[in-house]
Amino acid sequence: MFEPNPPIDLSSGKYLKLWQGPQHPGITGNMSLELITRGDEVVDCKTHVGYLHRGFEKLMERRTFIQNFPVVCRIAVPEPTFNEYLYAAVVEELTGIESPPRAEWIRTLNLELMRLASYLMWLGGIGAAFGQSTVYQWTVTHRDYILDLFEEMTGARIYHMYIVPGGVRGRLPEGFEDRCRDVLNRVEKLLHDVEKVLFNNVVFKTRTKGLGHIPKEMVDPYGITGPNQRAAGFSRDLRKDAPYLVYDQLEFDLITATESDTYARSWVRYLEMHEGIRMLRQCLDRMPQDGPFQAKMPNVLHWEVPAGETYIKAECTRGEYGYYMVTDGSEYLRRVHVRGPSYTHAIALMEKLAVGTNIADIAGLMVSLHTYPPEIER
Amino acid sequence: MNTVEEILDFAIDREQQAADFYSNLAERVSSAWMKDMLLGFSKEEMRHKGKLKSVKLGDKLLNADQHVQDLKIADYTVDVEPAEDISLQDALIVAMKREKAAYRLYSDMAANIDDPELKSLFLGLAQEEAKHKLYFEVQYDEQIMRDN
Amino acid sequence: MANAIQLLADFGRNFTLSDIREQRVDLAFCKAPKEQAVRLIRELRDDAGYTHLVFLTNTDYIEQGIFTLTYMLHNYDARHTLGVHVDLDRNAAEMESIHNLWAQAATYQRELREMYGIRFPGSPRLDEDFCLEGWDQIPPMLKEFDTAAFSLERFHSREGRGSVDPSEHMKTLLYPTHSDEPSSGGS
Amino acid sequence: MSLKDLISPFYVWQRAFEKPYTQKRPIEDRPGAPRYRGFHMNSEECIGCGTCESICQNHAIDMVPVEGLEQRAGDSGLRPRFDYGRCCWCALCVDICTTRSLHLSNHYAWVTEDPDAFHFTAGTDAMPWNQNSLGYRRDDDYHLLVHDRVEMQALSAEESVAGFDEVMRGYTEEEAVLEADRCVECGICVATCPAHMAIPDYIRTVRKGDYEAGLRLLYETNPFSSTCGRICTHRCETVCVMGYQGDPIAIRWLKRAIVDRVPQEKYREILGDEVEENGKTVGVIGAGPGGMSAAYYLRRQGYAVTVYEAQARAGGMLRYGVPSYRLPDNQLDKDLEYIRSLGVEMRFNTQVGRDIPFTQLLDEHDALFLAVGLNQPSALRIAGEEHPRVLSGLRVLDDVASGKDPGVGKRVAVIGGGNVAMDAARVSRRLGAEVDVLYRRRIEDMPADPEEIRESQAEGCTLVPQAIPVEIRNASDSNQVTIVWGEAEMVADDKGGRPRPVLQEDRMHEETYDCIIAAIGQGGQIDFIPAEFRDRIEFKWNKFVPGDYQQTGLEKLFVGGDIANSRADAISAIEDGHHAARGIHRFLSGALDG
Repeated sequence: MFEPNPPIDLSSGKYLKLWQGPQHPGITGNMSLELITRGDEVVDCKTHVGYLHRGFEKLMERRTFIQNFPVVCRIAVPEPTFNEYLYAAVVEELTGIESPPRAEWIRTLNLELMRLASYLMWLGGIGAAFGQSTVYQWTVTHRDYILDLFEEMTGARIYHMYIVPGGVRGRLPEGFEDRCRDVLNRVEKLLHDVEKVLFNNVVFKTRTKGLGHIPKEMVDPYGITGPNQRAAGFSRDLRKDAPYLVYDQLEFDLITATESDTYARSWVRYLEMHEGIRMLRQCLDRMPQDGPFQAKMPNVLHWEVPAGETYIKAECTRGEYGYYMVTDGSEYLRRVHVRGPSYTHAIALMEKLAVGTNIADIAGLMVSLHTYPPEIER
Repeated sequence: MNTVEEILDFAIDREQQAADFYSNLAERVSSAWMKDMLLGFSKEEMRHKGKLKSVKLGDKLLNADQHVQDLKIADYTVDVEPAEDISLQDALIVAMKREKAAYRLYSDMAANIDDPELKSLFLGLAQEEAKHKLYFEVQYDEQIMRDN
Repeated sequence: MANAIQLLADFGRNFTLSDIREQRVDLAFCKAPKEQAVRLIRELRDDAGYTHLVFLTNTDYIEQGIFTLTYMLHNYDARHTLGVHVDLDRNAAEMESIHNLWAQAATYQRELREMYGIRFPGSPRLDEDFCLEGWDQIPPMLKEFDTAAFSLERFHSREGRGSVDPSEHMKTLLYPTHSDEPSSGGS
Repeated sequence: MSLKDLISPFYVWQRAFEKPYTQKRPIEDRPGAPRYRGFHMNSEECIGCGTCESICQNHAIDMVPVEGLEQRAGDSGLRPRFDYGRCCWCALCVDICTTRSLHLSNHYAWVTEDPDAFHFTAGTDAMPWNQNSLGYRRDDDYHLLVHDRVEMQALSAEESVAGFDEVMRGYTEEEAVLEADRCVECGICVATCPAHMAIPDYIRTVRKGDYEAGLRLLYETNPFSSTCGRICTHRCETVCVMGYQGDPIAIRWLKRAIVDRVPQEKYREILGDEVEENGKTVGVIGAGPGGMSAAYYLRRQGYAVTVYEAQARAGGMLRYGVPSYRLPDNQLDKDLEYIRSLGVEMRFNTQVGRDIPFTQLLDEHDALFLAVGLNQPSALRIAGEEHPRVLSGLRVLDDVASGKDPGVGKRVAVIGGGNVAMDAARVSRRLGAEVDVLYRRRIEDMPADPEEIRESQAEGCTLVPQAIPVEIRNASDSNQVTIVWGEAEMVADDKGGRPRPVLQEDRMHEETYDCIIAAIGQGGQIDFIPAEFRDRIEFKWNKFVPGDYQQTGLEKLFVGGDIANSRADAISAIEDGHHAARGIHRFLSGALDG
């Protein structure tokens, strides 16, 4: 499976080594690509990570179960909520605590809002990577509207620390639903504008179609998940295949494409944003107005989780996000492994796809894979 | 007793007698503890005496109108003999009753006199005694009837 | 998936599987001997539909002197996840590489080499730094690596820090003599 | 390429004149959302329990003494100091705060050139946001602590009045672990416990199921753990931080949970008490909790200990004043027998002053510890008191404890509102009587333990508050007795004491009973100390006033227990005994002079 690229003799003078990152507008987060180019063509690519390594998994081994709850959100900056949810879910499964239905609805609302915000930022990124920075201005502004919603719901814009083992940390603020609907309407309107300006843009189309093609047979051997996989024609989505929270009660369509290039991946995400808005509206319509939003908890100060192990996954914007946890009955976990889709998308896949592309397309290719370095390094 | 001076001297003398009463009893008891209590009572009476002496030099007595709480404990306790093996409870009863008797005495004297200055002096002395009684009643309430 | 257990029973004819445990209907675990593990995983991938390597990771059981690798495999059609455990001797941790089975496996193996010191002979770029650059300590994910001690030694702390225990504080101020002196020599 | 693809991008102009969403800081202010997790605020309700520090995942909080802050019962006098170099504003400290004093304001901008400014004590340091009314507060329906106590199985009122079986049945192992789990281990209670027991530590042993370690911790400060696990006045629970938002931890019951699971035969092995004789002798007067506690700790230090007890058995008020439905005999014996097993010499039926002179004891021993307790019932001292149907509460309890029938009859009036009165009433109920309890003050003023009051009512005793007895009369039936009582009005005490009842002579009542049980209070019997020592011993009313280490001015004499402290409960006596043992050891080893 692993086919190394042909050896390159740098001293031959035919090649140029070029570092892109770790600080680069075309890189999603802090990581770097070590590119070997011949003229404009990239002939080899190595991904380097570690710039954001904080050793989360290790840190979590020396914190109690409640103390880990503020830590996990930091593993994916633009999308902390998935970490919060998955951490809560593994702890709940291992302790047998069941989060109440109202909390499950609030969590779903949270995750889909997060997905929308994260996609907005990505949409800006893909626009900017192909010279459409206006789109970036628009989408980041609209992401800010969503962050406003998070701020009033959770008390923070980025690191919400809201989904806690046992439920959520508070009820929805008064009038939240109306303000949320208003933001959804604005985002929906924006998406139509973006469709005109970006997706129907001849430059964007020309540059993205055919770029970074992932053959269908490469998907499983490279561990490719999420929109990257769906754009290659796979009807796989954990919200459908292994429904969690209240996804089995929501109506939404699974978006796929067949071209499996940068344009197709972008288009899949674009349509998924519409599906997200559709789900969010259902959440708002059907949100339980009363009942508990937290399960009965033990004293969290010396919370001992029974010995066991489990793996729980969720469909985040980038694909399969999962938490594998091993406990030994003490107040500390023995091992947690955070499985983020970027791990393979940004390294094995990127290193493969970059070869043969043009330097100018590297940033766009990278963004089209939608990766976040902190979930690689953990 | 027709002058303020004479009446105060009488009252001072009574306090001295009370102090002597307790110190004499203290001499007779065998236990360190009751001896200490009774000498304490005696000291209390000497304090009263000192108060009256300073009234003689111009200090004010309690105002006759001022309310002094009457807990009425002394009214319903039985009389006890001040014997050598007296207990703290009985010593307090003796003390309450003595103060009550003094209060009666001055009240009666006040009732039988017309001179307004002397009348108010007697009433003032009665008030002082009522206050002394209250002190012992409160101690009885606290130390003896702790659970009641 | 009821047939996950059945499947493992079938595989059990050719492999020595132990600790088979069903965590959920869609998640099971089993343990395979080190020598058989890669062959088992290959067969699971090729013959049983477990085509997706979800992740490869390690758990340190320092008390027992072992590492336990976990190969998390997923079967998309059956919607079933299977965790294959492999115990390694902690003092001579070495495992056959699976970089030929999945492209991302090399990265996992490189990480495990860096974070736990486990060797995967033949795995590409195994000894290249992954997250850590210029690391001069023992592999940091080992249980014996104390992150707090490391950070205290490496970085300076803010001055003026220091906490007082409430009950000790109250004791010092309110009842300093009410404690037994440490008993000396039997009395 | 279609024409549409060329034209469509120009749609971008549509939004050219949209107002940007950017904030013009610092010209424009944008307050955080009402729930925003901004900078810390701490209100006066803080008691310095340090639970915020325990939960902080990043060691951003130190508990520090604050100048000018009074230390008092249930308040450590410490306050949380925040290091904003480490804080991540997760607000777990707010969620866990036991008094709900800690909040976050919605203030989020703070600019200064001094990095050390970001290290401050919330609530006491002057901060611009201290008056903010908005910011993150814990939702009422969200909890990280368990506020409800695990109730203990108890006999029903019907079952309990039917006999003398222990009413409280004890926690099961599972219940004990659940209750122990609620503890936040702050240790605020330790200062309030008269014996300063290692409460959080032994609660932890319950949680971990390590009862042997628990027993060792208990015996460090209290050799009456089985007893105190049942009838302790549990002052600790009054300051328990869990009481601010829910029920305090059932500390007393958790102590019992430990001793109930360790058989007495294993005590010696578990506690590892070895006695190495040191050749000195100490006399202990009174075999109650104070005396026996001193005996235990002295014996551990190698002193030859002789206990002089007027009664035929040890235990003092625990034996004769506490009925077996609260403290079964075998539980008291469990504690006492272990102490005696270390080789304490007991001289029963030996009343100092009557059977043996005080001065002889003073001469015979290197030191004396006196803890004779309050065993003399106060007399009513109202007319008619000598009536044969007027009994003393202590006598009734004593009779019942010794297996005698006190003969209370079918209709009983108990006078008093303390534990002795409650127990006399409850004992009478068990003997089949109808019981009225006359008390001079209000029910809330009763000095009895609240649960005693509650249980006596549940068992069918009628409480008659604000009733002052004034006279006892003969009834027409010579086996009965009539009491005259008057109603009381409460008047405030202008010196700050408890409100005092004043008889209303126009509202008198008369009632006839089979007997009247007087339980209005107890005094001490310390007449045996000769008058010659008066100058060297300090008294206040009916109590000793000991100096440091319970020592009196008569250097060899140490005093403790009800006769020497104002709390007059078992746990205080136990600590007095322990503390006197420390003092005697220091005195006899020369570290403490007179």
